[in-house]
Amino acid sequence: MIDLVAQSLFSGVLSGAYYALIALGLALVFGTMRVINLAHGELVLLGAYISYTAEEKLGLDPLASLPLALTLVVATAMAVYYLISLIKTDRELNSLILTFGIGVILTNAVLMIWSADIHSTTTPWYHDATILFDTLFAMQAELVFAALGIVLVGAVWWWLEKSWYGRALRAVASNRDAAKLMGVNPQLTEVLSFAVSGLLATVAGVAIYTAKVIQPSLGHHLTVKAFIITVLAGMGSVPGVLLGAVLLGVVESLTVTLASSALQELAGMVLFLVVLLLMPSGLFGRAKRRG
Amino acid sequence: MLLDLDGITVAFGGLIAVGDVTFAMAEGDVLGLVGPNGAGKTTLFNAVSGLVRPTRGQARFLGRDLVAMPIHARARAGIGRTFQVPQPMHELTVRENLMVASRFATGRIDRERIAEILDLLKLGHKADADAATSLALTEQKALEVGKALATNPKLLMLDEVLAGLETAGKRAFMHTLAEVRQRYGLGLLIIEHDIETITRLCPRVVVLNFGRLIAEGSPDHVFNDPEVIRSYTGGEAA
Amino acid sequence: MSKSTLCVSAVALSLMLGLAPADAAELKIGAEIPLSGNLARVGSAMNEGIQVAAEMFNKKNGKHTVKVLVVDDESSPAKAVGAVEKLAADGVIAYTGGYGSNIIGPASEAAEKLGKVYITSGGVASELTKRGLKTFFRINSSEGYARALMGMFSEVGIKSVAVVYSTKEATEEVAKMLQTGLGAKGVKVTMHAFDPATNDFKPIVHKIKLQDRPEAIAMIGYENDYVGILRAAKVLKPDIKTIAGVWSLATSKMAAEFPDLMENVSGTSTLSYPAVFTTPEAKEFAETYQKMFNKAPDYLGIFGYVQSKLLFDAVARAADAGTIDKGGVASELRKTKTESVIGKVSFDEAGDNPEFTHRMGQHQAGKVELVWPLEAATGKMKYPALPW
Amino acid sequence: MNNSVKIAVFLALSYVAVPLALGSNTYVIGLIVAALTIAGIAVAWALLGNLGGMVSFGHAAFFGVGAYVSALLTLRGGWPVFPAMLMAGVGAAIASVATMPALRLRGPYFALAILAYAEIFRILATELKPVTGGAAGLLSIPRLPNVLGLDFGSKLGGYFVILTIVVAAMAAYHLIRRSAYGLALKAMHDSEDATRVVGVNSIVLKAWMLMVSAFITGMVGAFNAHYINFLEPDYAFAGQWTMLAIVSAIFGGYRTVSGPLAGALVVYLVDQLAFKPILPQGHQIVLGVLLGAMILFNPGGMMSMLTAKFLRKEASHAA
Repeated sequence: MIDLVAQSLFSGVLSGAYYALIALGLALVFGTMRVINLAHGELVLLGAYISYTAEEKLGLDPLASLPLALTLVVATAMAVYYLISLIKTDRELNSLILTFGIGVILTNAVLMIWSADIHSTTTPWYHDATILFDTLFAMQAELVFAALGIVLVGAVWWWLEKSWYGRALRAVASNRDAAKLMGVNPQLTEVLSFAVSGLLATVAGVAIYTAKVIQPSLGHHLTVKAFIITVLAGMGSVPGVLLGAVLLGVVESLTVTLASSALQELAGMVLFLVVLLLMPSGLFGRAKRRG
Repeated sequence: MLLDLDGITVAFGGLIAVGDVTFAMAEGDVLGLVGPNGAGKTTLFNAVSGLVRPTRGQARFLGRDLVAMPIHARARAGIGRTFQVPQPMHELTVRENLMVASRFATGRIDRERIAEILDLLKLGHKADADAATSLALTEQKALEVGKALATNPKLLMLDEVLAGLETAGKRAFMHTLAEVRQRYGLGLLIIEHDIETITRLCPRVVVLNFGRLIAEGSPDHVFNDPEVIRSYTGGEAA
Repeated sequence: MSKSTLCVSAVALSLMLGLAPADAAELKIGAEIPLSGNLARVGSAMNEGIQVAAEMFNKKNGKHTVKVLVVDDESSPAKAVGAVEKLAADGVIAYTGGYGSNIIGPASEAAEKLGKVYITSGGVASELTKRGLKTFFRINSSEGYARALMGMFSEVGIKSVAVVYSTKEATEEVAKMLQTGLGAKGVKVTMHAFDPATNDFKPIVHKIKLQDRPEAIAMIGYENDYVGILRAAKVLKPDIKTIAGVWSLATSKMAAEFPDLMENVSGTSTLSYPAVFTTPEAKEFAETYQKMFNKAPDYLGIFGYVQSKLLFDAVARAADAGTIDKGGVASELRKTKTESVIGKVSFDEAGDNPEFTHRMGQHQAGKVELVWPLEAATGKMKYPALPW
Repeated sequence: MNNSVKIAVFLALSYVAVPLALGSNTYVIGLIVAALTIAGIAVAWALLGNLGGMVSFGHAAFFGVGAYVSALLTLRGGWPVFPAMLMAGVGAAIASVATMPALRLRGPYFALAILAYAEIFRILATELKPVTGGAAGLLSIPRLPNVLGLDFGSKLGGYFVILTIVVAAMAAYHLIRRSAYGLALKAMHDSEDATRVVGVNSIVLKAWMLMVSAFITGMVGAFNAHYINFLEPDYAFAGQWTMLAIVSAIFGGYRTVSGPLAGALVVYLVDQLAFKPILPQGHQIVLGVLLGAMILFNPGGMMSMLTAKFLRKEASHAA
């Protein structure tokens, strides 16, 4: 039993780091622009499919396909930002509907270009086992991307807290007009946060293509997971994303181990609602979401 | 007592916006609430109308405990208020604004009273115009008062309804307020900056500074109080 | 993109046919099938089999020809009903096609209301044949999948099995059949349901490894689930003797896409890969398929072909007897008793094919060998043998 | 044209002209029934969105609950179909009570919290096998009945039933909007506080709108169950129901009563008749484009655009 729970916790933490990778971009844009990008999961998926094509056609290792995937996904993210910037009134809700529409467009575009077949990397190294302390098992890919997830969360946190750009971003987030008076160009900072979110989506996409199996309908599912984590984290908290993601991962895997895998999604959703309804600022956040 | 505040304190995080304020009003009283910017006057209004919850203290209205009462219930109990920045209900006409207030605060739409209020506030000719787009500032302020009156209040809290009006307009509005008070026998709690206005309207005044009540009494008495004078000059310097 | 070009031409063709004046000697058959939506891939594959059946029938049968009108049901139950009705308006005699029990259910009820035969191989739920429909037929069923899997397990004498299954309808049904069927034979069965959204199977496989300690794992899911389970199993290496699954597993596609994962894994299969066709009919089918679609047929194409061929034959017999309008197609189909490319076919009162038993194929060195039943086998089952 | 004439023309067209002209073409009637099903959800969605000021991404939750309630009452409880459909509305409204804690949440949070509820309901429907039949779903759900010689189980009968549901929903939308409740709800859009201090209990009003919206959606779900005679969790709680309704309501204009209906008819029929043949796979991409374009360039939707044009024309005639 101890072995089971230990492995379950370990799997949950690894899943959590991978979830954090998916959620970080969404949380960043949400924190800085108050915009929930419902096409974020589709951007992740786009990154995954580009990585697939690069491996299939050019024989590139998934990690080596990052520059190519980055270029295309960030460009797409910029296009999404441009469309959001066209919204004139009630940006909070209208952007929700707009990005929902963009998600539908991207999902169907992926379906048309890559068809409904499932794909995953064919480089076997990623799926080889690593065994820690004789009892904890993981795929190499999971370890690689969990590490990458933690590093990126740290990098984004450092960027927001310490760098000048990050401060400008936070200034815009808390008060757009006041930030303008301080000589910060809100548009520029928002473009930047969207670009970084595109970058994070790409890495997450490559991670999914490598460690999991991709198919066109996955995008929406990823967005929902990312949003759940953002809520758990509380708005504006970058370390919260990692902790919220790990919490979700652990709750899911413990549900599988102690109850049934059939209830795993249910457990995640219930956790989400409980935190949403009972903890007005998330587990680690500052801002309230009641109104 | 109409309104009875005992040790009301509102804290936002570490900031004490209203600190331990105690005073009372009898039915039909007119009380001025003055103090420099940021003294906590509007926050006190919000605490009485329910938009913020006091951190400490007791508040009773006609003997009923206010603290646990939701916002809408306070309106139904007889507390009406205006907002410093007029908040006309968009997409609604002036008359519809008053209808909403009448319907939800009293349980039925009292069309006669609405017509009377519109008349009193000289909004009759704009009754069916769009409230958000077709009113001048004076009219918007009048509509604020009208909405509050339509709730059939026993206490009307006016948040700087006279600010921003030129002298003639101010005179006329003060006259209207006096008429309103007479007609409906209301208690009035008035936030106002202009000392002359306050002196003319209110037999009794309460002064707040940095959230604390620093003086209370007749306008003559209060505005000659050295602490009040200091707070005003200090306030202006800041 | 060739698939969508095909779909476009199929739809265009059906539109043209719908507009063309009816030819008296021609028997119109409707194909209601998913060409878009989440079942697009399997639907397109089945449709290829249907087209091949029409081509072969028209070449051979001098007296009658068939014309197949195709309407896409977009993988949606409501639109499948719409498609059945549209085809009826275009004057079809009967329907072939359908994929997914949830879509076939309402679509076949619509066909029943219209008094027209509906034959399929895309829905295996036993619920479908418990409705008492008079015009519903299918050539396969969940039992056939469960029987094949159980047959293979008992062939090698397995005593305990862990069943890992998706909470979808068809998967859950096959899993339950395994549970009762294997249980009846005294095999110890443990059940592990998973949500279709599951992507990390390590906790489940670990439970199996440490708690169940079975001799075999049976996977009842879909392609992405199989990949996830096999990867988790490769990492955790439970001490089992064989790992097997059902549909979409012992396929050429899986062999090509995931060669390192599939070795020694078994799944239900009609054909070996590369396919070895022995009977003359099967050979002709494979040749025609190759000519029309420039590729080797897969199991979906074969099912589509068999169901359509049986239907065409029955329609032709009913036309000869002049009973098409009097329910003749259904009664002719009920007389069917034949050896087909997928084995014996006959129909009981409910329209089910009680003879249906799937075969089992095993991935061996990039190929799929049929290993069960022995009379159909093209190779010997490797046992005990695992992908790791 | 004044409003009552417009309504009379609309009713005459939909109850008399359409059945007479298209009644024999079951395929087209089938498409229209499907479009009206979407329209029903879209009206309910718009009512909540416009009056309640709440955008929901989980209306499939109420659709699915309604469908299951009605199907189970008729299949297991032996209820007649029409009363069961009414109870389905009630059941969905009761289910909406479970979602009411979410009313305290701000816009986007509410929208996605409802989505979580839809997901939870779907999983519950899958897991509560003894009641719902689990993933296998329910087959052979009773069809709409024969009443006084009218066969509502036929295509055309189904058309009349769903049309009546949609018309009733639009009437409810219109009446609520015109009432004092509607005025108060409208007022809440801009300043909820200013509305509350005149005695409006905003949470209760929003809760009512959520219940009305859920009731309508549940009825539509029940209709669909008896029309298709089939249910399974993935189908009953499919995101498609929400997605198509949102696209329709936004496209048609969700601040107008007629917008969601017009939007559903245009979006669904154009999608099915024009785009599906051209793009068999992925034609929903067009829906995404329509949705995005409308939000960006004409947030008022098609009906407000048409009305504006019409008014301009009338004005130029007058001049």
